[in-house]
Amino acid sequence: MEKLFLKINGNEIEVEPGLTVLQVAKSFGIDIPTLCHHDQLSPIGACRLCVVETKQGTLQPACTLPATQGLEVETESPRVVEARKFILNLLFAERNHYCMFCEASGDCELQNMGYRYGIDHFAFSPYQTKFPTDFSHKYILLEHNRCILCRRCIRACSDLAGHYVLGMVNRGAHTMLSPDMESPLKASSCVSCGACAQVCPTGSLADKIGAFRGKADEMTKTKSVCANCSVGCGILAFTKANHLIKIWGEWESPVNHGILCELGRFSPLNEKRKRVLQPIIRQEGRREVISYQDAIKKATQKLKEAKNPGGIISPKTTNEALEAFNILFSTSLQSKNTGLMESYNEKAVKLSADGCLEDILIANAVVLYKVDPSTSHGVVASWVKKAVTKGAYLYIVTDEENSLSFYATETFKTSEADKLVNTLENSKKVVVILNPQVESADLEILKKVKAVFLPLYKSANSLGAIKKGLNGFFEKSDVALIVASDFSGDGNLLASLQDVSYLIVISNFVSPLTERANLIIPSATWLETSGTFTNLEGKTQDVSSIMEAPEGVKTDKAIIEDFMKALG
Amino acid sequence: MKIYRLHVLLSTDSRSILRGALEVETKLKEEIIKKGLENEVQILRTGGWGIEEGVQLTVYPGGLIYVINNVEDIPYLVEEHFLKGRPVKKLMYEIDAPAKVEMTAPIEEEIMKKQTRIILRNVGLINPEDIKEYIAHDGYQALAQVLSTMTPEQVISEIKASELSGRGGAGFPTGFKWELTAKAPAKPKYIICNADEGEPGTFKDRVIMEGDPHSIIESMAIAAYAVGANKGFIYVRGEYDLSIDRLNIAIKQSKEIGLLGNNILGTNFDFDVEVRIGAGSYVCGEETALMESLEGKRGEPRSKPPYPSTEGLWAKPTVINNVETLANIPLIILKGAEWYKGLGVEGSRGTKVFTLFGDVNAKGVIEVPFGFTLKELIYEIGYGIKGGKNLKLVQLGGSSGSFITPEHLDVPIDWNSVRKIGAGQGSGAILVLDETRCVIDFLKNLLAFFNHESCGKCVPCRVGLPKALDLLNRVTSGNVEIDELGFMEELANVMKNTSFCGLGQAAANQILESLKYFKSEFINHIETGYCPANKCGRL
Amino acid sequence: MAKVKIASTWLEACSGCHMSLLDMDERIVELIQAGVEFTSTPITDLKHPPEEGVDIGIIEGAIGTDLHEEEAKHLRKKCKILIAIGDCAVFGGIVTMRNYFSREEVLTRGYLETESTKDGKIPTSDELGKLLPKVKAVKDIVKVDFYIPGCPPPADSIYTALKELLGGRVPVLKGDLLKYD
Amino acid sequence: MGEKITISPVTRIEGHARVTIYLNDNGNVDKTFVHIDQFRGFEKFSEGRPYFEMLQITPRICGICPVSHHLASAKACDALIGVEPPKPAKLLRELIHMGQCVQSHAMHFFHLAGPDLLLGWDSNPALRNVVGLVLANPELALKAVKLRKYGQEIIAKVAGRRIHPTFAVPGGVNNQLTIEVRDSLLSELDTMIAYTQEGISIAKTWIGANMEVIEKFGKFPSGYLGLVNEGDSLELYDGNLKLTDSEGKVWERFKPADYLDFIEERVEDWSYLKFPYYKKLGYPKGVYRVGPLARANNAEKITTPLANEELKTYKSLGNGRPLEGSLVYHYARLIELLYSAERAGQILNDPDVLSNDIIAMPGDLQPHGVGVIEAPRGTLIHHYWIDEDGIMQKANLIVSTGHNNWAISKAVDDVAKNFVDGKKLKEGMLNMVEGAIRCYDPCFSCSTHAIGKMPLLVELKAADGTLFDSVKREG
Repeated sequence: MEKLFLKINGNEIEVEPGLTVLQVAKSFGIDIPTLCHHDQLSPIGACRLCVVETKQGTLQPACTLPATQGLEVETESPRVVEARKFILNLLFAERNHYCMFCEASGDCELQNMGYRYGIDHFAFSPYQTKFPTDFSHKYILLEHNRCILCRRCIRACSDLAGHYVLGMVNRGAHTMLSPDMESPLKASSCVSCGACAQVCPTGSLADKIGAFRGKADEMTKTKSVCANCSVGCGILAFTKANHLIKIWGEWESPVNHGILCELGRFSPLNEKRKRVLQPIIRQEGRREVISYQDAIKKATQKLKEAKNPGGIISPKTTNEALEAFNILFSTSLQSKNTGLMESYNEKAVKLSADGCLEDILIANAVVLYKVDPSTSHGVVASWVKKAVTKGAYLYIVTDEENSLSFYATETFKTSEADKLVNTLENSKKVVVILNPQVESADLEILKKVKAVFLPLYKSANSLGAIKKGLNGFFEKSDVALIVASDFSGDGNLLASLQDVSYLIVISNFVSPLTERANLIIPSATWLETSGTFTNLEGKTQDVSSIMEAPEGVKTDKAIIEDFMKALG
Repeated sequence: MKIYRLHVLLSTDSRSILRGALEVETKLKEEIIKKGLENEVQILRTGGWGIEEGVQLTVYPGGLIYVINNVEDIPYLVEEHFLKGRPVKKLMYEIDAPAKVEMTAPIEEEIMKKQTRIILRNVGLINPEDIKEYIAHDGYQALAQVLSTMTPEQVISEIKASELSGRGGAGFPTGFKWELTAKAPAKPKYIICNADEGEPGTFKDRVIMEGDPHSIIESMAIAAYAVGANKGFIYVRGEYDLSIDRLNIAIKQSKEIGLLGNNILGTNFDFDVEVRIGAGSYVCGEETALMESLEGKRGEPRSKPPYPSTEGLWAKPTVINNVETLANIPLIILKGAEWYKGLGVEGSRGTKVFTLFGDVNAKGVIEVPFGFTLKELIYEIGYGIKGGKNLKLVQLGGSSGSFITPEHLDVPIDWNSVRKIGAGQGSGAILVLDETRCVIDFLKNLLAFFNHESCGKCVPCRVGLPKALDLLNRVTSGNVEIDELGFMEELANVMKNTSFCGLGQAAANQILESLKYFKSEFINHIETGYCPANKCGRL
Repeated sequence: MAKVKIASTWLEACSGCHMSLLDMDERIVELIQAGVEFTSTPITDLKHPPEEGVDIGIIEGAIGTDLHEEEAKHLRKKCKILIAIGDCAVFGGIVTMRNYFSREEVLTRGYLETESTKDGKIPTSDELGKLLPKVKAVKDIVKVDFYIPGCPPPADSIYTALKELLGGRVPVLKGDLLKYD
Repeated sequence: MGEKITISPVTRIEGHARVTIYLNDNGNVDKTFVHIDQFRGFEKFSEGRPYFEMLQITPRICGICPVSHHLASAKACDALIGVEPPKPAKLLRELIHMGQCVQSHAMHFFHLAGPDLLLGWDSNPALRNVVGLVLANPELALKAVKLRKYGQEIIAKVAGRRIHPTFAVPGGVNNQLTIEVRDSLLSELDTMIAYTQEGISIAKTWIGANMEVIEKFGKFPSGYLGLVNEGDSLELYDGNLKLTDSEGKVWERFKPADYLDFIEERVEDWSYLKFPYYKKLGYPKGVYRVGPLARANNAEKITTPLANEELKTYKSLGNGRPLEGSLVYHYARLIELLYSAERAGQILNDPDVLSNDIIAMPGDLQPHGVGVIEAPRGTLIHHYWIDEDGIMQKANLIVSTGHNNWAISKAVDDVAKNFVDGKKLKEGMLNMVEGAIRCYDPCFSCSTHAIGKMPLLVELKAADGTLFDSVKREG
């Protein structure tokens, strides 16, 4: 391609074609201010703050102005600066910007622009009109008084996350951001993915839980991977004083490109379960706190004495902990009696060869096979919606209600699942998203479909565990060790432990499982752990410890290693 | 084809309807049947002449205009004129000119005497709901000629040679526009007729659509052939019920006889047209906003480039032409570019339809070749200022247009001459204001209109307009300092320089021009606390 | 250096800006040594600016009553440079939130409806300032020469502004000196 | 009808305040009014806001004790979300409250009221101010500045900034204390306590020398309201309310949340500030005072040793009865200043203060919540009602100065009658009237001083209110 030569602020520069002036400037380290623009979103040229002056003397928005041959622009000429100041004055005068009690103060892009351009007072009269405040949503505050109508949220909600909840109603000065055409946020089709709040430049869409907990630059930011399902979304966690304040989607992540779901973004902030903080032993019906060393000693002694030592591990722990667990049993305890807290159909696991989440976005047809990703794998649901919006067909096989039914081209009862084969006969690029716990009969049908298969494993490291040969509970055991992470232990698990006479549980939280345990050892949560997870696509990603574990609480891996040391 | 002895054009624009046009129609029909004239007198619904009184009836032949203020006058009118052939003087429209002009002469002689009707050639003459009448007036001849004897390239070069320019306001050469789309590689391509005539006071497109809908369809088909499109949309302003009805009737009739659809006139050219109804947003007259709206999105303008020629509707190459522009096409094809170039002046070929309104004696839609001066338009065709008052200001080109002060009355109205005085003719609206008008009151109304129509996308327009209105309200409530006029100018300049689309820029222009030509009037208001025109109430 | 006389007042405000002025701590002494004479201010003040006027007038607070209006106009007359200090003076600040309601609604809540009020009534004595229908910024009443926004402005901003003015320069508040919250 | 003397402005109490003194025909004081001349409507305009913003909105009521509003609001919001903050959070909140009390009390005694006491009521008004104090006792003045600064520094270092900090949040606070900050604050503490003790000895000397003035200067019986902790120990952050009568007998003990059962407010036409009283006795029988005097009268002991010793001295002055003189407020205030500094030390030395267990997870939203704290000037009550989403429906605020409104008027009336002679009007007399207000430290500027002559407007009014003549002395 032909190179373009242009001049920015008098400096001749050479660029590839196809870029905007804003992009070119940025790549040369020239900071052109923007408000409606966001790097992840398509430019719309609405706020006009990024205007630059051309050689011809016109003011053009840099975000939408293509860099063309011979273009000459000034990015901070006196005219540009005056226009920007005036536009800022208009923005400050439009709604009610009371920084002194705004959650976003300090992190607000509008405020920063005011500072940058030295706005020391507002050219217009004081505020007179109150705009609505929608406080109905569990996590997100929608404060119209602070909205600058930049539409970042709308673009994030629609273009990035595929939900199409937010839009504009009315026009001109009466334009209002509105969920589902004037519904309160709570009653709208909002799925609480929070992308809107992440891109909002002001305090208009703010996260309620993190409100007034501090400014972004006072917080520690850690990149990690979400552990709430097997998608493995990249996250950026904000912590302060070892408290989790907010979670953002990591824009750079190849898995989720910055999009999260309610589980990933908000549930960790709302953790109310009671932590296990000290090792506890139950003897003669009494519970006693014991030292960690004593707990290890007691546990290993029991395991050593066992006839048939068994182990079950959580699919939410790291590959490194799984590895250590396998060695503990195979080497130190010479036992093959190990299992996983989840069980999958091995055939379903094998069905998926090299499917990846990106395939959904380019699919012509998507099948949801006995699975509803909305509540469990939100980003997958997001991707499905995006695919459908782009024109893909969606087929759902289910006997229950599916939250994506609205988007479906056709819904089949499970008894008519075989109809899929004919329906998809002529489709190219088919993605089948399935529940990996399906029956073998289902797999017989699916085998006939030419498609990419994506089994939605439940947990962050389910696939990692399966790959290490762990799947399903063990058969029988007298002394069992359960590395539970935050699993509480469902009825099936508890039932399978009936024969266990001595149960050792390594757990994050107090649960029915710890109630059943003879010995409890506290463990660090995934937020306090470093290592790797293998997501449903088979990508192995780094997990970083976001917070410090409470004093004396160790990670699964460290505890298991202490077991091994004790066993020699 | 049925031949009527008398054609009665009944004004059924919204204002006429409010004044009882439908009652008049019912009564007329009743009386005509009573007198047994139903096979002799045809009643046609049309728009009005812009006369701000009564319900207007234009009777052909003769072109006499009656103004009906009372339904009770109908029996007498039918009896006297329709039956006995004696025009009823007391019901005739009188122009309130210094020398009272009685419209007793045929309309061609009085109102049409200086006009040249190319675009409006069929308006008022044919029954717009009957394709046969259009065909009888050489309709679809041009399409037939194009399809049978011309290549698309030839069509484009003919249009280019005619120097036809867009009548929507910008005056972009139509042939060039077509050529860009024809050359764009992407497919499919689209033709859009912009019939979202939202300019207050302007109704020339409506007159065309109501009076000659087939001319639009024929032109679109020609354009489609020229650029390689097979689908067209007419985006009509929602309030134009009658236009929509008549366009739909016309489309249906054209399809029935194979002038639309597949293999038109036996060739392998396929073309179909659909009418789409706008929701009454001024900004949707802007071509990219119109396309957003057609796509089912919020009607807000897009950034340009890319231009519609290469990335228009659904990001496909699109020709978008105004109603009036399109109406020229068949005659250019039939009579040739050279003939067409004989009309108008250098740089502005052909005729232009103007809507003349405001404080002028004869208001309405007029068509003249380019090059008439405003003086001629106002004082000769418009019979001068009402009540013999002096002219204060002409707003040329509609709400978004420019101010023309009396010293520029001799400037000919053509693209170049108008541009030289820093103005534009826009949609061809000519609003005449006499000396008793208050420019601030006028500006306030204009800005209120823009404020209502702003789409809300960009900051300068969305926020600037209400703030400018606030300032103006403070001027008229005597609560402003003179130095705030400088601030108003600053505000207008920012709006003009940074608004996303023409709406905000045009609104800012109105402020700047008001301040440029009439600053003393502002100062007068502020200093004396008194509106010289007594329009602003007690300050 | 010639003496620079300063008068300050507060109108509809919380006094936080004057507290921030005091938060200059020892630097107040420095300013006094540099030629500042505080006349009617909360730290060493007259009740009204001296008859002959002052060089710098400082107003904290918005215009909420007729008395505030009078006082702002009076100080404007008496000073050469008028500084609006703090968000309330600069743009109306938090107190303009009462503009969302009518004056009567606000008074009714305050004096008739509050849960602890018994047999309330709205005070109307002539001795009290009358609430304006809407709270205004100082610039809406009188010309303001310089603004120090913030709620309250940092002591450093006030110090810098005064020091620059003393040196005959027009202060430019940038970086950490310009704050809105 | 006699003359009217207007002292305007007395500068302001959360805005303007002015005093009008009506003289009878003999030139003696007939009656006085203190007009509190500002109303901003926080109770109304906070409606519709999310509850958690109240912690930032309400401090803007007062820039002198913003921390008190911030914390009262935080406590009300704790109640709204149905949680009790963890101990470290409470310690940190109390710590900044102690900083607030140190700075506010120090400023009041040394900068504002001090000149009256140290330089004399009718000393040269041109020097009867902090500058005069600097001239008279530069060493003391510098200590005063440092003491105030220390209080502000506690707030700034713990909560981020001096005025209107964002620190407390519903359920706790938003940051933990670092060892560095703790140590830096502790390093100066002993010096500050010493400065405070110096102030106390000055006050005591002054009291000893001015017993006669104290007796005539706004000394009257009233009830007393304030928070107390276990064993009726002095408490500024938490605890329960104790309301006693003029003899020190307990009228009521109640939980802050139940204040509406015990307190009512009355509106007088001539003031924007309401007049609270003990509900069961009605107005004016049930009037009471708050603030340092009330708290010292209500307290049986203080949990810090030096202040407790001082309280014993205080108690001995009244022979077991509550002290009533308005001027005694100054002494009580300094005892509290000492307590605040000592208490700050106790908190800083508590190992839990460094913990990061600083916020509790919210529970279910409650329909309403009350937060009560002892602001430097007295009991401060915030009461919020929210809807199911957490949007403010109503707010009721009774600010400290409000409780003392009646007492201020009474003190002014007393002082005017005892010290103002309409026939031989002297500036110093009017200064004493203002001094009566200053005892209650109702707000910053009420307690400030004028350099130069007191501006004075004497108006001669006819019975119908028309003005016959006026004499004006501009300062």
